[in-house]
Amino acid sequence: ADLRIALQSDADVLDPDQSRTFVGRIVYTALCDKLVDITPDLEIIPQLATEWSFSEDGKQLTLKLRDDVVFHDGTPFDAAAVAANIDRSQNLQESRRKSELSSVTGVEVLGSHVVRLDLTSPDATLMAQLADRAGMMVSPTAATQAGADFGLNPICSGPYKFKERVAQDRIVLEKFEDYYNADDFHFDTVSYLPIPDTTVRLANLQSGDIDMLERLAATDLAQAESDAGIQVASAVSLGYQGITINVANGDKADNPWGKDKRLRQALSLSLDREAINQVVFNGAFAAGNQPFPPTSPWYSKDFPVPARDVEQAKALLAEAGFPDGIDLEVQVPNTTIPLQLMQVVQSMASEAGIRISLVSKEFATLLSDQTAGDYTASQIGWSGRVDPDGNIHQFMTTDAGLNDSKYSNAKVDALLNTARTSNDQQVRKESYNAARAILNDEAPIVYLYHQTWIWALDSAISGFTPYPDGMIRLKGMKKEDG
Amino acid sequence: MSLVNTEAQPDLLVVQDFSLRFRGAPSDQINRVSFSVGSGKTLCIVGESGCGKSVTSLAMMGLLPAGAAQINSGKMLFEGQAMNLADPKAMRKIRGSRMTMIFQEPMSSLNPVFRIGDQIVEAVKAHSDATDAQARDRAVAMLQRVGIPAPAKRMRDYPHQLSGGMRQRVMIAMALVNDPALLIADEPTTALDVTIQAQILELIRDLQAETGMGTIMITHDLGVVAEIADTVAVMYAGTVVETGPAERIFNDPQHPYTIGLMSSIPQLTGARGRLSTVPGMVPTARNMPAGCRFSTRCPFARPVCTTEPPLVEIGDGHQAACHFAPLEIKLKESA
Amino acid sequence: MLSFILRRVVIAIPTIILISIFVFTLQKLLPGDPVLAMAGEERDPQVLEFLREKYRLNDPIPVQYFTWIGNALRGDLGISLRTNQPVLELIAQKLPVTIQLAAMAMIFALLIGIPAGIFSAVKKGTIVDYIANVVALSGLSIPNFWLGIMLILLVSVKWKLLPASGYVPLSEDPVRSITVMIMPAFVLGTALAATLMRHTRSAMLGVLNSDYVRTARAKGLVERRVILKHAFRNALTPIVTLTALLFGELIAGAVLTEQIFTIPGFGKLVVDAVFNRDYAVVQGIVLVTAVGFIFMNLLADVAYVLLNPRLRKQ
Amino acid sequence: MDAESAADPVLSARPENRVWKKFRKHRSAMLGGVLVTFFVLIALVAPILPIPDPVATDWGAVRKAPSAAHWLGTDELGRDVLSRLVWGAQASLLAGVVSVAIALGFGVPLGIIAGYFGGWTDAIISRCTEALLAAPFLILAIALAAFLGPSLTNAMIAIGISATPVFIRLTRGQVLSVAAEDYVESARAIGLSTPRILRRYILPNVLPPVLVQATLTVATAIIAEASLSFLGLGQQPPSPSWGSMLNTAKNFLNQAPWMALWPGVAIFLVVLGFNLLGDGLRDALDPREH
Amino acid sequence: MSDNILRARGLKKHFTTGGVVMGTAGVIRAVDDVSFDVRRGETFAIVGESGCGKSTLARLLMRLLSPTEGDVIFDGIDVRNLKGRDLTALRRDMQFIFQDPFSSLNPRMSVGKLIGEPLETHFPDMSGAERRAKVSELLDKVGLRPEHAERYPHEFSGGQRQRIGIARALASAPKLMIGDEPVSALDVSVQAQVINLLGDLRDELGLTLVIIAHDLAVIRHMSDRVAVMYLGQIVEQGTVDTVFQHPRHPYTRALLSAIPVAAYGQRLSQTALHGEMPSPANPPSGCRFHTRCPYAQDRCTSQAPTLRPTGNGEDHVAACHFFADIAAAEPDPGRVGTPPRAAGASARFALYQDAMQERANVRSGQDQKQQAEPKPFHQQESST
Ligand SMILES: Nc1ncnc2c1ncn2[C@@H]1O[C@H](COP(=O)(O)OP(=O)(O)OP(=O)(O)O)[C@@H](O)[C@H]1O
Ligand SMILES: Nc1ncnc2c1ncn2[C@@H]1O[C@H](COP(=O)(O)OP(=O)(O)OP(=O)(O)O)[C@@H](O)[C@H]1O
Ligand SMILES: [Mg+2]
Ligand SMILES: [Mg+2]
Repeated sequence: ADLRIALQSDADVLDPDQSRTFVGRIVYTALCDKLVDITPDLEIIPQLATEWSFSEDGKQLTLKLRDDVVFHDGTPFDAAAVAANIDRSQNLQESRRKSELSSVTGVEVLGSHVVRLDLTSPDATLMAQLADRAGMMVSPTAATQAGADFGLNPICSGPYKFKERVAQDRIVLEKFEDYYNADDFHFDTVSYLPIPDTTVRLANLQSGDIDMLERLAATDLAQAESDAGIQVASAVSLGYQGITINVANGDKADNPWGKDKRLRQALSLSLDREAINQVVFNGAFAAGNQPFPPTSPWYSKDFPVPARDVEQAKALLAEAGFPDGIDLEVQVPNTTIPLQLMQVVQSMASEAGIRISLVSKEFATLLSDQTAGDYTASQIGWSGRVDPDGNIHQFMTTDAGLNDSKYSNAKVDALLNTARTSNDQQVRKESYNAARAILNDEAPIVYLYHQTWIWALDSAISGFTPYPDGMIRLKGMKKEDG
Repeated sequence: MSLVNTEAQPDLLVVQDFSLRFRGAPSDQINRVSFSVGSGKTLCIVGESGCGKSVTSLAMMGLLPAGAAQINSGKMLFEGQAMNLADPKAMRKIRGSRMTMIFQEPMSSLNPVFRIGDQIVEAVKAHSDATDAQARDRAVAMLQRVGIPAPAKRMRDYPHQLSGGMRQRVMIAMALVNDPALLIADEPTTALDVTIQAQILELIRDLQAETGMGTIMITHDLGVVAEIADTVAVMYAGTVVETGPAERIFNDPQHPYTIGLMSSIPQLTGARGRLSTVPGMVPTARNMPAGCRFSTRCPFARPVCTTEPPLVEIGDGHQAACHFAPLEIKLKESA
Repeated sequence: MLSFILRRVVIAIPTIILISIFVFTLQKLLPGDPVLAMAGEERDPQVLEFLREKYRLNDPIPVQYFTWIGNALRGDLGISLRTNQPVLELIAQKLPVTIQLAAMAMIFALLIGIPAGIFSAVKKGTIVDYIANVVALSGLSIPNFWLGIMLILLVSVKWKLLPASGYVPLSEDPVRSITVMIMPAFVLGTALAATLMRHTRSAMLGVLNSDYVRTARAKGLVERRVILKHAFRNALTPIVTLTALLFGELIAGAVLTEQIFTIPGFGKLVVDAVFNRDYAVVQGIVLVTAVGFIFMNLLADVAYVLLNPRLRKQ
Repeated sequence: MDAESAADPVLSARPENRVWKKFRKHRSAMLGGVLVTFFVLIALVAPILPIPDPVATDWGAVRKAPSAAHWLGTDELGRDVLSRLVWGAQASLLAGVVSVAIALGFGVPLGIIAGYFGGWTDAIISRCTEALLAAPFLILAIALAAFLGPSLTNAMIAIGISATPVFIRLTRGQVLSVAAEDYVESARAIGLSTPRILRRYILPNVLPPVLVQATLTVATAIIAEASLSFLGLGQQPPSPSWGSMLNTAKNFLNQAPWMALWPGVAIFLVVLGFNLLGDGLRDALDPREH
Repeated sequence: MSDNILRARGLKKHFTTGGVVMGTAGVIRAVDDVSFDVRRGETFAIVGESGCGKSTLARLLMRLLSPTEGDVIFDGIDVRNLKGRDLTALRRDMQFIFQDPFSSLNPRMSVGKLIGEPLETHFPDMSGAERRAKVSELLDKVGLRPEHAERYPHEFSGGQRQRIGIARALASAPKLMIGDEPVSALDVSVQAQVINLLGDLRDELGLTLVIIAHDLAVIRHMSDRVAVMYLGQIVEQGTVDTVFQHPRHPYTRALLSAIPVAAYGQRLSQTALHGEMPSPANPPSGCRFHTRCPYAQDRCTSQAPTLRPTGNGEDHVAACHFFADIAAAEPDPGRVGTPPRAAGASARFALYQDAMQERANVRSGQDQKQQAEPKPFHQQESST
């Protein structure tokens, strides 16, 4: 049987070392196995590695590997393959996994199926990285042969192998019969079909043209639920959405919004995040004020989602010297949801005297303006990572890659670095809480909400488990004939 | 000169009291027009531009744009039978077979995208069960007949490959291929120069003599009329003001308009004095004078001219619609 | 005829070069860095810089252009920055789709537009004419995405008559391929049908008054033959010219329709490529569409000559 | 010769009057005129109409069906659809009219120059026209939006520029036939200067079909603004335009069909209005029509 | 008098065609080596079959077309290289009347504008009021009323429109007027009006006229000298009387014999000329007329005849190798006059003339020229 899954957009290049998109990762869950995987509760569990352990100093990670695994091209999976993969991720010039594996200094093949990674320093995020693209194993034979063109014909060791791809139309995978756990996978082929329009995506499911879709629009939830032929599953995502404010990125930061945290606090206070969730997302998403959703263990309970306080916001404005209100220009991606969201924000903020004007830009422009510091405030989000570090470190530490706000605070840097290198959960948690105390006050990013992944499936499909990472794991999924 | 004895035959086409009005016009464009033509004979209709010559002929063919005009009175007898202009089916049967027409503009009257052969063959097949080959043979024969050299080869030509004279000959071939009893030629030579014109007129004359076909020739060139007419009808503003045998019309015109027309022709011999003119222009339907339609331009107009003058017989079938015909006598009387 | 075509082709070359320069420059002027746009959430400055070098994005624009055109002349249109697929392969994948969609839309438009145009010209001023015009104008004014989604909701979801989207190559399953394309082709065709209808109407109105149509009637031909053979054949020239122009537009212009019916054609490809600043892809498509555009116009000129004996060689 | 004047058919009405008269008699053109005038009026008087603020949100009344309080319902942010429709008329009509004005402003002069002078001038203009036709509209739109900001004005400029080639072609073709007219040669024979001939002889005579095409393009431009909004380059939120309203409504076709219905109907009516107007104008200007 | 106002020398105009679409560029020799002189104050006529190059020749004279070869000298100025101001000046002195009164007036301009325009161009110092007065005067001159300035061309009949065209041409006070078939599109009665008008104007203003026509009666009526064209070349030239009485070129003979006479009993006995005019894209070798010439001999197919004097008056020239032989064999075609009308009819025609005269006199208060006796159109001064 064929499983047809509608994706919101087309995947980019199908090379785990080069790829960048969320939908690409969805395809990889079927195509490429990783060293480790996660549970819905974000615990790390075995996949290609059966066991692993850190050395005392946390600078060595030893992994035991499955010995019954072959790549789709027949190349056996072993310790050498792991070494080759790590090497590729670090040294292929096009690789985008370099920073994820930056702590790894060397790979030691200890046995045919035992391997050791040597680290510069303890790295708390490493296991989570290995549970994602950095941990995906590609066939070293194929990789050497194809080089940077590997993505045209990806060869991994997952339960499905690459069959064909027509850009913007479909990516088709077929069952890999030599998969070690082939019996748990019940579809002969899986097709991923990019259908960008949410209404059309749902219509396709309703008309039976597809079996499943990801990212159902929150506003379509009620309708999908009322349709007997459709079941819905959801999970709060790992990411967040917010407004990034330019505090030190070039000349444009040189304005009250960049200089005075009280204005940013006022903006945050002027918003009713729950109402935003209700109006824009029918209440299906989660209001938020931190990089992690309130449901996350990493969420700092000391700073709950603030209630709206227009008076307080006004007071802050007055204190900052703007008793008559102040203007703010926010750039927004030119798509429906961000525009709608920002119009609500606009409307709410105006009651506190913050007059927001929206400039919608098409994403490429928005992104380059944001990196270049050519903005005052920007509505943007982050898709989220399994490890908390992924949601905060690169945004808030000095000179970090994604720190477009150019926020810089030595204390925050120290705290986040500590959290990164400690394997002690308690230490990490406290560091994050301490950093939160500062960031909440300074508010370079005003967090707004956390998306909920919503999947809609044909009701004949069983065995689907929603994960907060938004992936579709095909293991155990079945479709009853009917 | 006619090979067919037409003496005993009734008139081929008789038009009586024919009136027609365009939609929305305040007066009849064609007002009580009567004329007739016999087999083998040629009737010339002359008159100034815009006086209604083409409208009349198109009406006879049932080719006026649908809904554009309404026929207010009159009857038409063709080969002894009354024609019903309101019956498109019956008209279509006659049209192109018994009664055919050639138009003024040889350049635009042939369909530019079809071979002339096919256009003639189509005319044959529209009115008979002839096979393709038969129709083709007839077309070739007809082209030969109208004086087109190498007709079988010419059949494959497109209209633009022919000169104006040749095109007009093709039109004539198309009109004659079904042996019509009556040919209506609406200014067939106006667009051609004199040498070609002479050829065409000779052709029509010959064909007529040969087949006994009746012809209505519409023109405002009196030279052409003198050349070809048996009888002449002079039209002015939708009325027939004078009609009769050609000889009488030329040598003894009665109506002031006919006289004016004749006087305004430059001559090839004699003194070259100032030309006499008919001043003014044909009235349009909107400002049609009551009574005699020529009265606004007539040098003899009197109060009585506000009543419609009847077409009175002067003799030999010569009729004129003027209160003062014959002028030289009547005017003296009234003076 | 052959030399005519040859000359037209020769004239087309500078046009195509001009177009490619124009589009190339315009693209380069767009804000947004292709490498950054593609990087999305993962912006490793080192990798970005490497990619810029690799795709020669740091070269001066004229150098980039000459590199590109040099490769293009050797049949290498470069690769997509986003998916690494060769542009030529992408085009080969999309072209049949686009042509099928455009052709089907055109067939719809012709089947509806021309008869409607003839009919309303013949019945000018009657209620039939009036209704035909209003319907045509509605076709012209309804936005494609609106009509498209409405059709999906009704025909696919409610009545389950036709598949909502997807594309199957004609070679794979002709029946399904055509079924799937019916709705998008219809949506795309409506506005075209309206345009064609109105042009057919006015061309026919002009021709119906002509002398040769009168001649055809004078021959005693039945009205249907007069209109369909004599009048329509002559009205055809402007319609053919227009059809070619529209077909050229269709090849690149079906963006929204493709988006809604998820048809993997040129329109969607070029839109995504533009948004991702996938220059090679945009440039490749523009090149192909320009060629197609010029080819259609060439066809129109040939048809024009064939339809119009006056232009044929003696 | 004065005798002639006696029988002169005195046609008192001046041609302009006659065009207007024919136009007024043209039933569908009048209907078109009424439609367009209606929407123009609405756009003009929007500020004084007793309707809610088009950007006032109401979290309690999100996506409410038409009711006594909101005649045409509310949108996804609880704003009154009727009010947004009325306020959006201005943006949409402007998009239609201004972009066509731009297209006319560039297309007609260039077309005239190409058609009248021919040769190299023509070759250059024609090749550039082709280049413009082959360039994806989107690139143009984004470039303009990026350089000038994604505002309504720039959407109008983008639409205008992209519609220009059609006008160049149309005008050029028309000029080719008008320039061959005897009266143009007569103007040369009289000794008029070329600019004067272009202005007084060519322009007025190429204009009628161009004007008719323009009214058709007004319609296309309104829809193009909708499409540009669909791509996020039209009227900026929260200000309404019919296009952006439709664009948003597209996501709620299931839950709130009225959100899409009304702007759709409005666009249809305006487009219809302009087309009928165009038809009437063409008929009124065409001497063969009566 | 022998003051030549206009001289054409070796004029040629070759059009290339077909190049655009079909690639078969052909050369149409529309005018091929034409020379003649026009004397100040005379009426010079050019006749010929349709398509023989008459209009092209006229446009060359006006410099509406540039000649492929040859010169036009107007009043001593070589017209060929005139530009800008000088060209404007030329166009002030030389004016054109178009064949088609329906298409040669801009339908969107009022008559007043149309006539005022040449005034604006050529007399820029004229005030608005002066100009309006001048327009009224011109309208009056061509027999229209000043109120007509408000109206638009389509409100006029063909004859009236032709008068507007004439008024327009007169506006710049030209010395020479070229009429390209100014009366061919008109029917007889209107044609007579326009012919009279042109004659009057010539007398009154001392204009020189060059008239192109294919109606020989019209030409005979209006002009002093005539040139007969065939396929781009002049084949015969001379005074009207000589050419009409003693035609020497076989083509002229054929033309004259093909004119139908508007008098009963004057039927032509036979077709004057057979065949079609050859295409100017592919003219016959030798004498261009040989393909249709009843007298053609071998020599005609190879050797092109040149214009040479016939001996009938100093100006009469013809381009035929054998005109002397032909003239000897065939007598000059005498023109039979109109047969006498019946007495009543003659009286009627006389009455008509008188009545017309009277009618004109009634209005003479406002229009002097109408009361003049039917002046002989043919001017004495022009005959040599
Ligand atoms: N379809 C029509 N609707 C209204 N009036 C018309 C129509 N057709 C012709 N007329 C008018 O009828 C009158 C007679 O026209 P007709 O064509 O018969 O003139 P004609 O005598 O043939 O002139 P010509 O010598 O120029 O051919 C004209 O005034 C013309 O304007
Ligand atoms: N612009 C042009 N391009 C090509 N050929 C032309 C052009 N103008 C005229 N001709 C050709 O030159 C020849 C002479 O044309 P011209 O108009 O001078 O003839 P004419 O004697 O005035 O004819 P008519 O009596 O029909 O007006 C014709 O064969 C014509 O087709
Ligand atoms: Mg007529
Ligand atoms: Mg001519």
